[in-house]
Parts: sequence; C-alpha cells; structure tokens
Amino acid sequence: MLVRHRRRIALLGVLVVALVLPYIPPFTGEDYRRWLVGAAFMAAQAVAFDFTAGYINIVNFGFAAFVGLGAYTSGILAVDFGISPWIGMVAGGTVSGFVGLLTGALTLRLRGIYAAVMAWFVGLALMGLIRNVPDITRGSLGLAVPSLLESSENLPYYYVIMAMLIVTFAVLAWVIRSRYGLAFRAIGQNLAAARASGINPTRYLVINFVLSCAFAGWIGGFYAHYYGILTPDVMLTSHTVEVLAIAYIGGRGSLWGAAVIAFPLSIGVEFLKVQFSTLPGVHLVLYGLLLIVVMIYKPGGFAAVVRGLESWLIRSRPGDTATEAPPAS
Amino acid sequence: MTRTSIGAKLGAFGVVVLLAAACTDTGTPTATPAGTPTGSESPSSAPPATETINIGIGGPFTGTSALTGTEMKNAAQMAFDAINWQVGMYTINPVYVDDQSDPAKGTAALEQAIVGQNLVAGLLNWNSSVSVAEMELTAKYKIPWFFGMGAAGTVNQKFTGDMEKYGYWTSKGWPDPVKLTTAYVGAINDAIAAGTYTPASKVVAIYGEDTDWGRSFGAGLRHDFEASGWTIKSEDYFPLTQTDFSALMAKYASDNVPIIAGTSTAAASITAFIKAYGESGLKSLVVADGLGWFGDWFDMTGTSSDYVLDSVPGFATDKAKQFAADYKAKYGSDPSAAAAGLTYDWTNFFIKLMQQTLADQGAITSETLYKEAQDKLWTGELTYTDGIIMSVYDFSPESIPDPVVGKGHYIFPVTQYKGGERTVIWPADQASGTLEPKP
Amino acid sequence: MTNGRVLDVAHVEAGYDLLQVLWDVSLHVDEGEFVALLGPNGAGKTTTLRTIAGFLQPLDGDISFRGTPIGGRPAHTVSRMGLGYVSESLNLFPAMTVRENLQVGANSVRNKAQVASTMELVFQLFPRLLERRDQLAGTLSGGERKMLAIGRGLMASPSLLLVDEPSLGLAPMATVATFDALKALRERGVTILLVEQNVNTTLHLVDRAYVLEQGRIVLEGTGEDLLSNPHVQAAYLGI
Amino acid sequence: MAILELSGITKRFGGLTAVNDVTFNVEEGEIFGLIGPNGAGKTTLLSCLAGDLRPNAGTVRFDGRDTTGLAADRMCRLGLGRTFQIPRPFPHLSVLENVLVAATFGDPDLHGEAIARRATEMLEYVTFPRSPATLASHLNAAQLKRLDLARALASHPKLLLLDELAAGLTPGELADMAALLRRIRDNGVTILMVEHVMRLILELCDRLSVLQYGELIAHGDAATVAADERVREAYLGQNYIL
Amino acid sequence: MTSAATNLRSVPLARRFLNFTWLTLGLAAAILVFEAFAQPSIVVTTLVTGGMWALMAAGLAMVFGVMNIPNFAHGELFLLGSFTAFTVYSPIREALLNDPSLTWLKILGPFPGMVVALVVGAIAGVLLEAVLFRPLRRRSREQWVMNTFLLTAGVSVVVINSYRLTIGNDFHGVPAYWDVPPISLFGVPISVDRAMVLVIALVTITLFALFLQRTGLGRAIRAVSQDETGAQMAGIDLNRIFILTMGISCALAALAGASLLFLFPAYPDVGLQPLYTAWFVVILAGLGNIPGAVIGAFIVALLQNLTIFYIQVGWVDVLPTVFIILILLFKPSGLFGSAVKGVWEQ
Repeated sequence: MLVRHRRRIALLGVLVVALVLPYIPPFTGEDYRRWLVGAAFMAAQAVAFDFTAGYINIVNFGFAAFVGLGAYTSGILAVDFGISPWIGMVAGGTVSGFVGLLTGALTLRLRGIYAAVMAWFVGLALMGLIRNVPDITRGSLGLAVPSLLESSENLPYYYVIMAMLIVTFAVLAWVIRSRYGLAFRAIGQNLAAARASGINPTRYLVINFVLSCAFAGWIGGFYAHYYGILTPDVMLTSHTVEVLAIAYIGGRGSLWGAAVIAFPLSIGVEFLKVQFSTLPGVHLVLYGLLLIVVMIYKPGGFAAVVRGLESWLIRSRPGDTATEAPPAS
Repeated sequence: MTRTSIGAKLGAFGVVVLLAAACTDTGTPTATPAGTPTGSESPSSAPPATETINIGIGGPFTGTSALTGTEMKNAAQMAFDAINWQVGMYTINPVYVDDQSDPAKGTAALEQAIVGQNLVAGLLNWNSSVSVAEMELTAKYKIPWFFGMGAAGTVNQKFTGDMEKYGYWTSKGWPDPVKLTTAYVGAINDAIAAGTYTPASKVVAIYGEDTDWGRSFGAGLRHDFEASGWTIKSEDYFPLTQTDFSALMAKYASDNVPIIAGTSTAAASITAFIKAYGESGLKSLVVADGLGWFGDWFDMTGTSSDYVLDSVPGFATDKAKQFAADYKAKYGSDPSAAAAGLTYDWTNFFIKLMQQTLADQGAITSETLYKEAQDKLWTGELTYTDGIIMSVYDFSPESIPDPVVGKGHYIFPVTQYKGGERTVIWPADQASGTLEPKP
Repeated sequence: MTNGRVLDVAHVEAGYDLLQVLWDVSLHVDEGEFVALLGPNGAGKTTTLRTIAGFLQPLDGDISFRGTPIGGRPAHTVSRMGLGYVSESLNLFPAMTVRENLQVGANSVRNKAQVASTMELVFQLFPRLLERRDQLAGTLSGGERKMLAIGRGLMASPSLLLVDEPSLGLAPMATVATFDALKALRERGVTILLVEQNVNTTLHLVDRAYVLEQGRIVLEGTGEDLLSNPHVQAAYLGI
Repeated sequence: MAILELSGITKRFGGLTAVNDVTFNVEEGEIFGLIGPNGAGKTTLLSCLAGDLRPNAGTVRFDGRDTTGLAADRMCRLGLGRTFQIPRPFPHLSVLENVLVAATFGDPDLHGEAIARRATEMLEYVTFPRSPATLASHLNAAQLKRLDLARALASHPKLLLLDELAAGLTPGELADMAALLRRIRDNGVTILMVEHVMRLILELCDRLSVLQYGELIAHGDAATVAADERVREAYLGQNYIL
Repeated sequence: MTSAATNLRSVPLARRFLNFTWLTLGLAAAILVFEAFAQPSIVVTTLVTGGMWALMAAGLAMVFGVMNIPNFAHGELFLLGSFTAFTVYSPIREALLNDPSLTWLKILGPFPGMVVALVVGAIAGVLLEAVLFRPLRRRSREQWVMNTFLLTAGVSVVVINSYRLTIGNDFHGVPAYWDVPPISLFGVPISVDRAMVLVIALVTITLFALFLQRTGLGRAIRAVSQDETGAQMAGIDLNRIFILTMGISCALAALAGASLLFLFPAYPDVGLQPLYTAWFVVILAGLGNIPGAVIGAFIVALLQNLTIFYIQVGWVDVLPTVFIILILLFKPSGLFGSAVKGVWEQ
C-alpha cells in the first residue's frame, strides 16, 4: 500500500515539474516552450498509442492516420462550417473513434503482426483518401486552419496540451485500473483463455481501439489548430514510427513510461538538431541508433529500467518489505 | 499495475539533467553554423566588421525534399560567398532553418532560430504548408522573411487576408502556379489558329506531382484549357518520387489524347515521365513544365524529349552556365535551375536589398528591412536585373506577395525541344520557330 | 574411459533463468544399452534430456559423449556428433513431406548412398512411413508423427538416441506400436535413453532405469530390480 | 435432469468428418467420461459444445436452453467452465490475477470485494502450491494444470469440461486429483471429462461414452463399457499392459 | 483448430456473408482479369512491374518465414543495390560513351553492377544478422516479431540518414542500361531495360525456387522456417541458416535495386515505395509464403495498373489497399497463407 501511495506522489511530482517547467530557464524562452509543446504533444500521442500496443498487444501502425483524421475533421469543420476549434477537436476525436471502431472490428480476427499491418494499411488508405479528395481537404495544397487561441504565445498552448495529456493519461489509466484493463491484458496474453474466462474479446478489443483512436483524433485536433496548416503528410508512417519509438523506449504497457520519456527524448532530439545543424540528419541517425540499442539491450524500455531500480532499492532496504500488492482489485 | 515511485524520481532527474544541458548550451555562444565563410578569402582582405547579424536560411535540408533543400543551401552560400558574407559593417551569419518539409518541424526549428539565435531576417523555404505555418512566427516576432518558395495560393490568401500581420512574410520567390499556365494554353491555341497544329480533338490529359505545386499547376491548366473550349479527359497526380509511368502511358494511348500537360519538380520523376512517353510511341503533344530546370535533362531523356513543350530556360546565359559550372566544381553535382538557380538569384536580390536598406536607412535591423520591403520592394522601386535565370525580378502592389509575372518580368517563353535544343515558339514576338506536332 | 561408455553425465546441475531444476544428476549409458529415465511429472526428466542434447546450458557438472565433453555445446553440434534426440513435441516440419523430413534428418551426412540405405532401414522399421512418404508431415496421425520423429532421429545414424515420452498423447494402441518400434531398434543395436511416464511398461522393456525425483536421481537399477523395489511399487505402480 | 444434451452433433473440416452424429446427455451432478483413441474427435466435440467451434449439424442444449453456436465467452457466463489440453495461462499476470480474470468476467453475479475473495478461495480450493503473486510464466506444467482448474472454477460453473487434466500426473498426484474432482462434484458441479488415464476414468466416472473415428461406439456405465468387446478391441489393443 | 479465426467464422451470419463475399470477390477478380486482357498493354505492364515486386517480396517473405523478422529496412537494401550498381556501371557507361563501338560491352556492361550489388547486398544482410539480430536473439525472444519490426524501423532511419549525410541527396541514375529502340511484346512497345527486368526476375526466382526445393541447404532453410528446434535436432546450425537467409534476402532486394536503376535512381528515400509494395504483396499472399509472394506480386501489380488505367494514379495506394483489407477480412492469413508457423498466434 505504501509503495503505491509513494508512486502516486512521485508521478504528481513529475507533473508539477512539467507544469512549472516553462518558468525555469531556459524553458522561459519561446523556442524552448515550443519544444515543450511538441514534447507534450508527442507524450499524449504515445500514451494513447501504448493503450493499445502495451495492453491488448496490437500495434496500431496506422496511428498517425487517426491523429490526422481528427486534425482534418476539426480543421474542415472550422474552415467550412465555422465551428469552434474546441468543439471541432471533440468532433475530430469522435470521427477518429468511429473509424477506430471499424478498424478494431477489422483487426479482430488478426493477431500480432497481421493486425499491425492491417492497421497500417487502413492508415495508408485514409491518407490516400485525404490526398485524393482535394475538393474537401485541399489535399497536398494544404488546408489552412484557424488557430485555437487568440494568442500566438506558446505558453497557453502548452497548458492546453498539458491538460489534454493529463486528461488522456488519467482517463486511460483509470480504464486500465478498472476491470477493462484486466480484460485488455487477458486478451493480449491469451485470447482463447480470455474467452474461456467469459471475456467477450470483440467488445473489449473494439472498446480499446475506439478509445485509443478517439484520443488520437482529439490530440490531432490540437495539432491542426496549433500549427494552422494541414497536409496529408501528417498521416505519414514516419510519424507513427516516432510515436511508436517513444512508446517503446518508454516501456510498453506502462502508460507513464511513454508520457515521461517523451519529454527528454523529443527535447533531446531538437537539441541535437541544433547542435548538429552543420550535419543535417545526424539527430535522426542518433535517434535511430538509440532505438536500436534500446530494442536490443532493454526491450522493456525506460519503465523496465525504473522497475529494476525500484526492486533493487527495495531489496537493499530490508526494513521496507513491500510485497507486490495485487492490482486491479 | 506499475511501480512508479522511483520511476517518477528518475523521470524528474532526467528532466533536470536535460535542463542543465540546455543551460550550458544557452550559456555559451552558439557554435558557428555551417558554411560560415566556407569559401571565404582571407579575412584580412575584408574591411573589419563591427557587427554580426544572423540571417535565417530556410529549406528542407533533410526529409523527402532534401535534394532541393541542399541545392538551395549551396546556392545561397555561393551568393553570400561572393560578397564574403559582408554587407557594409555587417558580417552575415547564416542560421539554417531545416523544416524537413513538415510544418511542425519547421516551426520548431524557426522559433528556435528566431529566439535562440536572434534572427534579424530570413529568406527562402520550399513547401507551401511550411510557409503557412511559419508565417505565424514571422508575424509573432515581426521578423521579415523574403522570397519563400512555397508557391500555392494558400500563402497568398493568408498574406492578403491580413497584411498587417502576415506582411512579414514579405514576398514569395515563386508566383502562384496558376499564373504560369496561361502561356502554354496560349501557345497551343495560337498554333491551332495559325494552322500549324491540328489536333484530332480538343481533349487534354493533365498530370502532375502530388504537391502544392503540382496540384496548383494542374488547376491552372484545367482552368485555362476549359476556358478556351477544351475538355479534360483525365487528371493524375503522383508522388514526387514516382518513376514508373508505363501504366499511365497505356492509359493515354487508350484514351488517345492529343495533349498531355503537366509538371513535376523532381528530376527523376519528370525525366522518367518523358522517357516512358518516348518508349510508348505516343504521338500526343506533351507539356512537361520543369523538364528544362535540370542541367542534364537531355542525358536522361534522350530523343524522347523531342517535340515536348517547356517554358524554363535552364541555365541559358553565359553567366548562368558559369554558375552551373562553379556549382558543379564546388559541390560535385549538377544544379537545377529551379532550386539552385532561382535561389542564387533571390539570394543576390536579398543582398541587394540589404545593401539598399543600409544605404537608405543607415542600419540593418528587422525594422529597417521590413520598412525597406514596404517602401521599395512592394512598390516595384527596387528590382533585380542581374539574375541568371530571369531577366527581371520585381514586385508591385498588385502582385504581392508574388513577383510580377508576365513579359519582361518573371516569365519564360514557351519552348519546344528537339535533339536537346530548344526553340522559342511563343509569344510570337520572341519566337524563332513554330509549334511542330510530333510526326 | 570406460569401454563402451556412450554417455556419461556427471554431477550436472541445470535449470531455467532463476529456477534450478536439476541437482547433481549423474547417469551413464553404455554401448547397446536400453536405459530409461523415470519419474513423476516435473521431476526434470525432459530438462535432463534437453541439457544432454545441448538445448540447455548446464550450470555445473560434466557431460561427455564417447569421451568428448559436450556440456554447453550447441544442439546442432551435439547432433552432428551422433547423438539423436526425439523430443516430446516431436518438432517435425509440417509443410514438408515425410521423405523431406527424413532427408533433413540426414542433413549432416554427406554420403548419399548412406542416406539412401538409412532411409531404407527407417521404412523397414516403419512401413507406414513408406506408404505415406510423399504426404506432408502436418497431415499425419499422432502415431505416424511419432514414427516419423523417431525415423528422422535415426537418419543421421546416431550412436545414441534420446527419446522423450513417446507415449505422451497417444492412444494405448499407438503407444504399443511405438514401444514395439523401440524394441526393434534396440535389437538392431541402437543405444537408447528413454524418458517415460508409463513406468510399468517401460520397466518391462529396458535394461536399466534411473528414477528422478525433484531434480535428483533417487534410484538406479535394472528393470526387474526396480519393478520389485517397494518405493517404485508404492509411488508408480500403484501396488 | 440433463444439464447438457447433445443431439446429432456433426463437425466437418473440409472433407474430413471429425465428429459424426453424436448424441448423448450429461445428467446434473454426475461425472461423465469421454474416451477414445487419439484423433477420435474428442477435443473437437468439446470445442463444439464450449463454443469454440460451430457444429455443422446438431444442437447443443445447456442448462435447459439451446446454446448451439454461442461463443465461448457467452458459454462461460452461462456457467460452463473448462480447462485446456495444453494449459493456457496469461503468462504475464500473477497466479491470483489469472484467476481474478475468470472471477471478474465469468460470473455475472459477482461484484466488488467478492471477486477477489472468490479468486483467493479458488486457489485454496485447488490447493495451489505456490504464492499467488507468482507470475504464471514461472509455473511448471502440473502447476499450470491446477491454475487452469482454479480459473475454470472461479467463473462458478454448473458444468466443468476437463480436457486431459490428468495427462502427465504421477500416481500420487492422480489420487489427489481424483479426490479434488470428487469434492468438486459433491459441491454440485457436473463434470464432463476427456481422459486417457483409464485408472482415473474407471475410478471416477459414473457413465462413459467412447468415441472412435468421430462416432460413438459405446455408451454406459464404466464397468459395462470397459467390458465391451468392441471397445477393448478397437481402443485398448491386445498386449497393452494396464 | 481453436484459433480466433475459426471462432468467428462459426457465426452463421458471418458465414453466409463470407460465402457471398467470396462470390463477389471472385466475380470482381474475373472481371478484372478480363478487363486486363482486353488491354494487352496492362498485361505487359503487369508482367514487368510484377517481376520487380516479386524480387523484393520473395526476400521479405523468406526473412519472415525463416527468421520471423518483419523487415522494415528491406527498402534500404534496394537503395544499397541501386547505389552499388550506379557506382559500378558509371565508369562502364563512361567508356561506352567514349567508344560506342564496344558492342560486347554494350550488351554485357550492366551485369557487373548487378552482380556486385548482389554481393554487397548479401554482405549487408550478413552484417545485419551478426550485428543486430543475433545479439537480440541471444538476449530475449519474447515479443520477437514486434521487437524486430521496431529494430528494423530504426535501421531504416539510420541507413537513410547516414546515406544522406555521406552520399547526399542527389539522384544517381542512368538513363538506360541498354540504349536501343523499344521492342514489341503483344503489340505493346516496351523498352529492353524493362523486358530485361522481367527476365532477370524470372531467372532469379526460378534459381531461388530450385535452390529451396532441390538442395540440402534449401531444405535446411525450409526446415528452420517450420521448426527451429527440429532443425537443430537434425544438426542444422541455426546461426548459419539465419546468416544465409538474411544474406539471400538482402541480396535479392539489392539485385532488384540494381536491375531497376534505369527506372529508380539511387537517392535516400528510394526504398520506401518498393518496401510498401513488397509489404502489400507479402500480406496479400500470406506472410512467409515465398511462392505465394511471387504470385502476389503479379496480383498487386495488376491491381495497381488497373487502378492507374481506369481511375487515377493517386488512388494507386488506396484501392489495392482496400482490396487487401477485404481479403484479410475474410482470409486472415492471406490468399495463400497457411498455418504452418502460427506467427500471429503468438
């Protein structure tokens, strides 16, 4: 019990740090604050992504397409119908969630790599669709979208995206702690046994996909109204790979691992990019190498490192015998 | 569930370490960026500089359009090298803003450059989507930006929609493609009227790269052709990297279209298109806008390019050829006229603008540059006529943010290829030949 | 160097990750012998075979095959030295024909004539396989698969064959057929180390047997000795 | 009263008829045995009535209603618990969590605290030998079988399907298992077991059906079936040492 | 037998729907094929493009079948092949331009580049296995498929950007390998280069198939793809087979890149399109199924060409994708997929 209590306090601590970060130099600069917005945006996506990949064990390789779908929905609503971005973002989440429902239903019968590739193909098809209906989306001409806020300062946007990150994390973590989370993990680990235990896999798989995609779409809406321009390239597979890298380096099936690691990682990449501006692309090489090294030597990611440290600390302090409390009760 | 307490602490620790790292970065002067006087002569030959100003140079230096971005960067360096990075008492320090063709990455890089490296002004970029996103930042920080190459109408709309705010994206290096298509349609219609060309039907197939440029150009073609009584049979947009066009040619053969018109800015793509056209044995008249941008286009297409229409000069003048040779000597590859050539001219125009600003206002700052743009650039007072691609680069209150397009300005005569040579066929007063249909 | 000693396992300890399964296991098999390793489920019989066959690294102790130490050597090297292993789950190649499965079994044999004659021998031993030689292994019945697995194990002409639970999952009839085949093999002079659950049948069949309980060898003796051993009778024969 | 009524169940895979026109009833409160040589179609038949497979013909009636073709999770919530021939744990969940899954989703009547209580009780009930916090991936085969059983029981089944639960157990363990199964039956759970170990079958089962090549060849109480000449001939063989 | 797929298939409505859909799909396929043959140019183009995808897809399918690696960096081997061929062929082309009378060089000139590319590709494959996959395999095989997927995604990022840093962004291509007038196939003009791609693809694939079917080593590769433990029992050294498999697969991709240099010049991202298409193919055909991949390559090529012909180039990714999604919906293991190695059951 003590352990879990302390854990919550620690996460709260990280949150507080993240919230006051824009007031600590050098993050007081607009440029660093923009990095922070980008980092929080990545963190939110990675959390939504991990909700599927880390629990029901299906990698949504078309994730960026769902983000983009939400972005386009919100953008088109704002441009063509004058609907407030705040409502548009929710609508974007709804549309992405709905397509997530269909995709979830499609991938139902597939496992592992097949489901991942199926989701990828759905994403590619979505991107192709957006690209080829320029009358609605303007395709590669680019859809200029109104801003979310009056201000062009990054700070308010940072708090908006942080709030979205917190909501995403809180809702998804709450779902994971509920009986749904138990069902997700059971399905992810052994489908037949999950069925035999009375779990309707269709239901939970689809719920999981809908939630993950809906949050992706909602977060995508933020993208639209922060950068103010949309092209089909937001749906590129390379963006999925970026999110996936953060989720995996953060540690599958932890949610918090992805959320926490997104900050140092995406800020680190920007930092490297500035440092090596004479050698464009070095930062991407280093990023790729980091991914490779993590996959080979620490496939559990950041979360596994932390857990290892934790159990090492607990073992080295015999007075504090925190037995592993059963979760989800 | 997961065990977090120490994880959380470690996360916090990571943030702190990063903070520290970031602090040390801002504490020290920024590392001298790339290319700073790469090809400079000995410093002593230049007058002692008293002030360094940071100028942003935008472009997709990595990512899918990196080839274009690299050429732009190289050409800009060559232009600045020629003045030894000096304008009056100012030493120019380039800050390369790599947008990776992605609005999100572009704005992050630009804001870092503006805030972290105190940009005074900037020039160039490539993608319209990046332009649109970056316009917000130039407005926010009141940093004037010049000659962004993002061409699509979206940029114009945003600019004219709120000039007070977005005027800082002062000028485009490339006009709205819609303005460039008229020449081809004019050339074809005039040839029909003159009886030198008699198509079996008035049907057109439009093609183009699936980018803001290609789509805008296609829209322009569609508009102009339809306005003069043509029917559009098909419209196909392909990825920038497409090189296999055999199926498309089969379609054209089956549709029996007399005219195939379109554009691509990627050398590999447009030359492959023309090659496939040659192999297919089609007799259609082809408009391949942009083929001539590339120095070695004829090596790539061979006689497939015979009878193809284009309207770009490539490196036509002696000065331009000299530039192309210098570029090749320095960077080891053939430059394209569209990316390297235009960039070279625009950069020189920008240098002229800085010199003029210094002369007019006695200082080069964001404010003086912007004022100069408003007073001299937009009014058409300040023009650039020493270019290697166009004879005149200028703007007018009606054209901004686009350069003035038309005869004597930013335009090229329509040419037809044969055996690697070009013949100007339109407008009539510049023509040295007439449009010849493929036999 | 004892003459005719084919396999010598001395004081071997082995296990998985944090879980040690075998403690101080010593056993040996001599030329031409038919030896069984018996014991309750979870005692470590399969682990012992896997360790000998090179699928597991021993934590301690020595394993030598015909005088050569093989402990910790990778499985394929051990196999090439002439130690055949027929696993519990058979590990056949389901999308290959019976003949191809056998050919792969002779992977390390260069001499084509020898491969042909061994295949002849396997078909003699298991006429059913000859009938089905062009059928995919995945379509065979349970008993036929067992035969194929043993046949494949014989293809490299091993001087020692390890057989893990040939009766597992088989109906009694098929079990009998499999045991008959083992008996026939033994008569042809193949040395066999057999792991079995079916204590009664096995003890009637083998020359010697070891009893493994909770990772340790607790008894050793000839089949007859063990049949009359009170511990065996109480624990395994239900007498 | 029959808790399970199978009539005319037929299941074909392509051209192969795995189960052909099988009809029998399982009475409430009995232990019913299903035996037969390998490949006779026992597991297929079990899959048909547990909802993993849909029979090509025939009906399954469970607990008084037609359940033909209902999905496995539905069957579980209706009161059908089952274990697998090869145990199927959730490898990265603890032993307790494994059982919790079934208690949470398998028994619609269970809520709140009662779920965790049920899971703990079931582990005690099957006398699970290791700590409930152990990860399932760390268990050995016999322990996994027991975990499978605990999980099946946690959904509070009316009928328990056991697929070769005794395979690989020693005689000592076998005796324990027999006692446990008897206790489960005495607590009101009907059991249908597929088994190879004749001793257990003969000891426990009230009635037996024998399946061969997908068809029922004998049916009746244990002694009768064991004495049936056809069964001995086809199934047991001549020189088998029992 | 109790897989998820069969479970769902047991619902009666789904079953009827399924039969209906098979009928529709079959009908649609028949119409498509008929349409294709009504236009001989589509057939010819399909044959040629199908040949190129087959080379890529066969290697991808093999690595997945044998090593369970969904190689996301397969396109980078294509890049390696095309750049190698460019490097080797450039001086030859130079010599030809200087002295056009060298007829033998004109005919044989392109082949050294392809052979060297083949070798370089094989070496790269061996390195990938030795430096990346073997250490990972040694540490843990849990979640292997997804881990290697991500690992190869990392490799792809590293290779593309390293190439960009060292070699640059330029297009390195050749106008044509055999600079002769197009030949005519079924009345459709087709360049000799393209015809040669088909020839090279067919010859390579035939040799490759013979190798897998008839040789001991080929049997060993197939054995490993079906049961690794069984293969080890038979004395097969897995590490050798893995190295061999990776080498062959990468060599095939590099050969594809080399033989297509006239169409796809070498530049950092050149591998993306071939990679996507190869993935289309192997998923359509069933992962790990090599002969299926070859047939699938021609099916995908047909779909793509029909889309271009009858609709628009822009839909070339969308419509075939939708088609593949439909196929997967009703045949989750792909058109020719079998349950030989139940990878998706892990």
